[in-house]
Amino acid sequence: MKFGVIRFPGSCDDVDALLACRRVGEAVILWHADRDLQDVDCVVVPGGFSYGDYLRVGAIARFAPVMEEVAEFAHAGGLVLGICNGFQVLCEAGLLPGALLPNTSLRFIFRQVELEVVTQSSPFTGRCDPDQQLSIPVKHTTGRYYAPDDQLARMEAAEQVLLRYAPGQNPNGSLNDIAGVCNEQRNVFGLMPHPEHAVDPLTGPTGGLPIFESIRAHVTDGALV
Amino acid sequence: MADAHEGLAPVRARVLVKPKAGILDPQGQAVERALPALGFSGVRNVHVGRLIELDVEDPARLPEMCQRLLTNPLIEDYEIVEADGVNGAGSHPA
Amino acid sequence: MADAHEGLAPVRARVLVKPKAGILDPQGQAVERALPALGFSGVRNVHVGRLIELDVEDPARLPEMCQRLLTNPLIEDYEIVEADGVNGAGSHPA
Amino acid sequence: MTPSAAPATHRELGLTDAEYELIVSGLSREPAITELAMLSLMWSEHCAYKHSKKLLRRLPTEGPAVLMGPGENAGVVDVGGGLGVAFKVESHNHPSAVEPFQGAATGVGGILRDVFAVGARPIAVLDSLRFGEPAESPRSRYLLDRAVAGIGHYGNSIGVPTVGGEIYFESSYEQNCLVNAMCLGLAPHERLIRAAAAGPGNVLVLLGALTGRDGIGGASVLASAELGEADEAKRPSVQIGDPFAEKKLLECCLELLDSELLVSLQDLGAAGLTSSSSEMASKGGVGLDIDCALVPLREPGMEPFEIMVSESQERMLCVVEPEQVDAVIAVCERWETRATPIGTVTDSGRLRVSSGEEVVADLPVGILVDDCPLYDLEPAPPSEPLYAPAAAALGADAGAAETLVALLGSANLASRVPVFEQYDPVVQSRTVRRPDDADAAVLVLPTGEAIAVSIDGNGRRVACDPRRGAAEAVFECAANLACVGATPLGLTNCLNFGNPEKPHVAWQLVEAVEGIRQACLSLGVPVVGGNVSLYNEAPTGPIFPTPVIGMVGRLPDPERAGRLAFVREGDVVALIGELGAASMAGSELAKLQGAPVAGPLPGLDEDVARRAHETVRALVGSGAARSAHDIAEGGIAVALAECCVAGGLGAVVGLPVGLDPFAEAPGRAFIVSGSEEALHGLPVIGHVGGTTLSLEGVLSVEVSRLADVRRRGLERFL
Ligand SMILES: Nc1ncnc2c1ncn2[C@@H]1O[C@H](COP(=O)(O)OP(=O)(O)O)[C@@H](O)[C@H]1O
Ligand SMILES: [Mg+2]
Repeated sequence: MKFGVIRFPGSCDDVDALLACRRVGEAVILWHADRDLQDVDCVVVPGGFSYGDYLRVGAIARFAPVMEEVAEFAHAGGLVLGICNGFQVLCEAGLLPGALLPNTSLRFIFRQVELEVVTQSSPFTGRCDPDQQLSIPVKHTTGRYYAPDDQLARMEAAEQVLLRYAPGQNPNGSLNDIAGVCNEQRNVFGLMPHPEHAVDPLTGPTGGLPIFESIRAHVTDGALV
Repeated sequence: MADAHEGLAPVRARVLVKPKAGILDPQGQAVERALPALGFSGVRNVHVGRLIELDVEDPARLPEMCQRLLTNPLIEDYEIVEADGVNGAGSHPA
Repeated sequence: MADAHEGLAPVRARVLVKPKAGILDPQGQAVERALPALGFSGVRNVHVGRLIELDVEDPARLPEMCQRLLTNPLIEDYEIVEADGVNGAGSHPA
Repeated sequence: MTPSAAPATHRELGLTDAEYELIVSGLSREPAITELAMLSLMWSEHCAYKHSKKLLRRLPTEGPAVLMGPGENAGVVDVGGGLGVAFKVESHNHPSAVEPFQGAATGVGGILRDVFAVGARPIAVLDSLRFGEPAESPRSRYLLDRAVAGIGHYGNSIGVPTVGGEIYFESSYEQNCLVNAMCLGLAPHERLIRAAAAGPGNVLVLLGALTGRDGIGGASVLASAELGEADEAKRPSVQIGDPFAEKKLLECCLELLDSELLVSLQDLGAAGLTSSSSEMASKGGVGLDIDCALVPLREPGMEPFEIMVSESQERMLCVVEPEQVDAVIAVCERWETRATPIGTVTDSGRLRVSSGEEVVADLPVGILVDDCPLYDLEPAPPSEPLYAPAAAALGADAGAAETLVALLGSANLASRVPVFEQYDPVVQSRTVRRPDDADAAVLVLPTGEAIAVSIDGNGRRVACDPRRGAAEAVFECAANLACVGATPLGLTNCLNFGNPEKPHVAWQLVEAVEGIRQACLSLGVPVVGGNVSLYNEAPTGPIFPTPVIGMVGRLPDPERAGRLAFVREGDVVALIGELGAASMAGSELAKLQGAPVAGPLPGLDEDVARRAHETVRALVGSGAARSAHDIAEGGIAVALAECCVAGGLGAVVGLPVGLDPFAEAPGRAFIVSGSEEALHGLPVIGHVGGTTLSLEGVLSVEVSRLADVRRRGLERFL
């Protein structure tokens, strides 16, 4: 299968995402100013500080030419994974519900956190062992997930919350310990933790790998959602 | 529309952006906590938001700018203040 | 001094904080660059700062609060606006 | 040219009358305003190294791995596979004291530019920080909080991991905090580039940010001289870092180099266009004509001298062949980075600056770069102690357990997690050992091998005994590298001292440099670069003399990179190296007891120490040692406690007879753990296991308690 990792000016974890994707498939860089998605099966909107995160995180990146294509791609059912800043961009773009607010600590925080897989029924968690916590690092200043109560209730009911911080691990004050959510169609997924930084035993725990493997499995074996 | 205004003297405008009521505002809380320590008592309901100042040729487009770029309707309310006073507020339905 | 005001009806005040003139304002530049791409032409001199809203029993102490906590005098100027209009600005010597 | 400024302006610009006379006789005329501004900065301590240059010549700079040594923007060592690692440490002390967040942020931005100026992609940042006592000084807590936030802001935003650092608190830094930042970069040999301008007729292109009145600093007196009555808007302003702009500038410069479009490249740092252009011309033995009216400005109405000395951040200068200019501009547009031809290379050997038609400066490059007089230091050891002892925080009668707890909970030894949690250590996917995993950070290279890096310097020990204290810092860096299995390739250093015109500070400087020199020679580690920050002095006296050493090493197998934590019950604990000389002089315990800041420090048997390093390197490299940790501040007791806390395991140890558990002799001895077979034949002093750390007949404390005090020791101030 083929991943496409978007590169905005100010993307930082784009190469990391590329390397992680290449552990399970092909992967190419998609330049923010180009509209060509190069027939990828999954678009990754990576972490970093697109456009410096000025004004509001993700606020300016969402208007990049490539993002129009990503929106179409998503509406047509294509898989889109947003990591950290990518999650923020997808929320700003309206491809995912909710918004991300400053950490309650008001500080940037890097920490290895334990995540609970809420459900396997998504293209992004199909290969995650539900009884296995994932150890993945978070690194952000603006990761407090927020959605209005009624919307949150609908999301929980529809199992749109795919990942939660394990009890006592919530690093940023996210509502309901939410670490990652998908859209109603379940083909767009955003999370604050960085799975691409948890795929290589040489550099740390490998809790991120199952997420990339789930995507590959979904695309290649057409594993059921 | 903007074209119609090319050459017009631009208006200095301000957009005041604040967190929507009811959403936790740790920045405001931090300020509220810090003040007494410095000997400033009697301060309440502190909220921290954003100020955007700009010269705009066509002020009529400001609300649109606010809704599309300058604010996030889900989490923020805004108020537009032109050099000559308040001329519009926006509290988008969440 | 504040004590003298205990129990008085607090005043809703706003502090508008903006980058000092001449100081690099990357945020303002970013917004100014972004707007034309969204079809908003004719926007200039964009600056992004902070808005602080607070209920204060003794508005007379606001300038002091600004200088000691709410703003960074080295790189920011501020303006105090009370519910009833502008009542003070501060531009600290660098 | 505009006639010169008011008489004696040169003094306000920091030039002595004698220096000004030299300038006048060198030019056979009075300098014009713009010339005076340029010369006063180029002849400043910061640019000319007036009081340190002669001394620095004593440092050994040769080594088999050295690809670029001192003199370039960053030193470069060969790490095999056609790759070089560039690195340098630089101070941003004063700006950080004025505005800690932006000062520290722009310090990181500046050192990153030095590294990509030689064609290397920045792959890691480290920081070395010094503040006053956090328990006593709210200002020091504020400086710590903001400086750390600023470093994180820049490094995290630009996507370079912050993989290590060090922080010490001493009241001598109360008025002069130290913020030193180190950066490492990676480059294929063929991309390495020097700053020397070349090729008369070639074009000088300014890259990056607009030029504003940022950090015009000293030269601002000219602003007032020029403007007459004070004009607020024209005052120099605090430099604001824009990591987003630098990220684009960085990618842009690397792409320009990969496409072989540049003849030479140079960052703009202190003294802005003036120093960067004159350094490029001097190194290339050429001249430059610059039209400063072509420089894109952020503010209207800037004077030529302001443009020439502005320290606006995120700018680079490059030399381009005329036929390549369009290609260069095209690459820059792709990265949304401004590229403006502002001048040409000439064979005149002069730096000629015009503002449109008007010539505002016409100086021989030599007078800017070479002619500033170098001063001899007049060192004299201080007759009485320079530094007051710290207030006693621990009674002399305190028991060993109480003492260990106090040490681990002290701001200098407590866990750095509350600080490192604000830095991204993993971006770029190279980080094999993060802060707290091991004594040095380890980064895997594209070749499959790895490099290790450590930064170290203990001002108090140098204050006690400058020569031995500085040598210890070099040995301690090497010891940190040994703990992960790495062999040193080279080092960089930042000399943070007081006023060198004072004999006792001059003495500290001379002695410290001699200590570094001897340590480098005995370890065979060359100095490839560095920085000097002098006049860190308050009315109350100078800072502790603080040479900060950053050392880079190489290890063949990242899978085998060492860790410091005890990991397995039943493993034996061995003591490698000689601690016989260890003493209380300059120790953390001496500080807690309020003892005088006085030496002498224990002498160091270099051969014994070097052999200990080799033994540990071998044990780690072969996988025989499951953990390795050097014994430094707080002595063997604290070293053992750190191994226990890191692994959540206890240990039972019998100390060698006569060894004080808290005596210090850094850089020469280690705690390693491993299976009995693997460590067979080594001096075993105990074993790993249980939930308490017991030093037989000395102390016994629950590891959970040690972990708890260690965690809270710094956290409580943030
Ligand atoms: N303490 C030192 N040891 C070795 N080299 C040094 C030291 N201080 C400065 N240098 C070298 O002198 C040159 C000028 O230093 P500096 O002005 O900091 O460079 P830049 O202007 O590029 O930041 C650099 O090559 C630097 O490596
Ligand atoms: Mg340089």
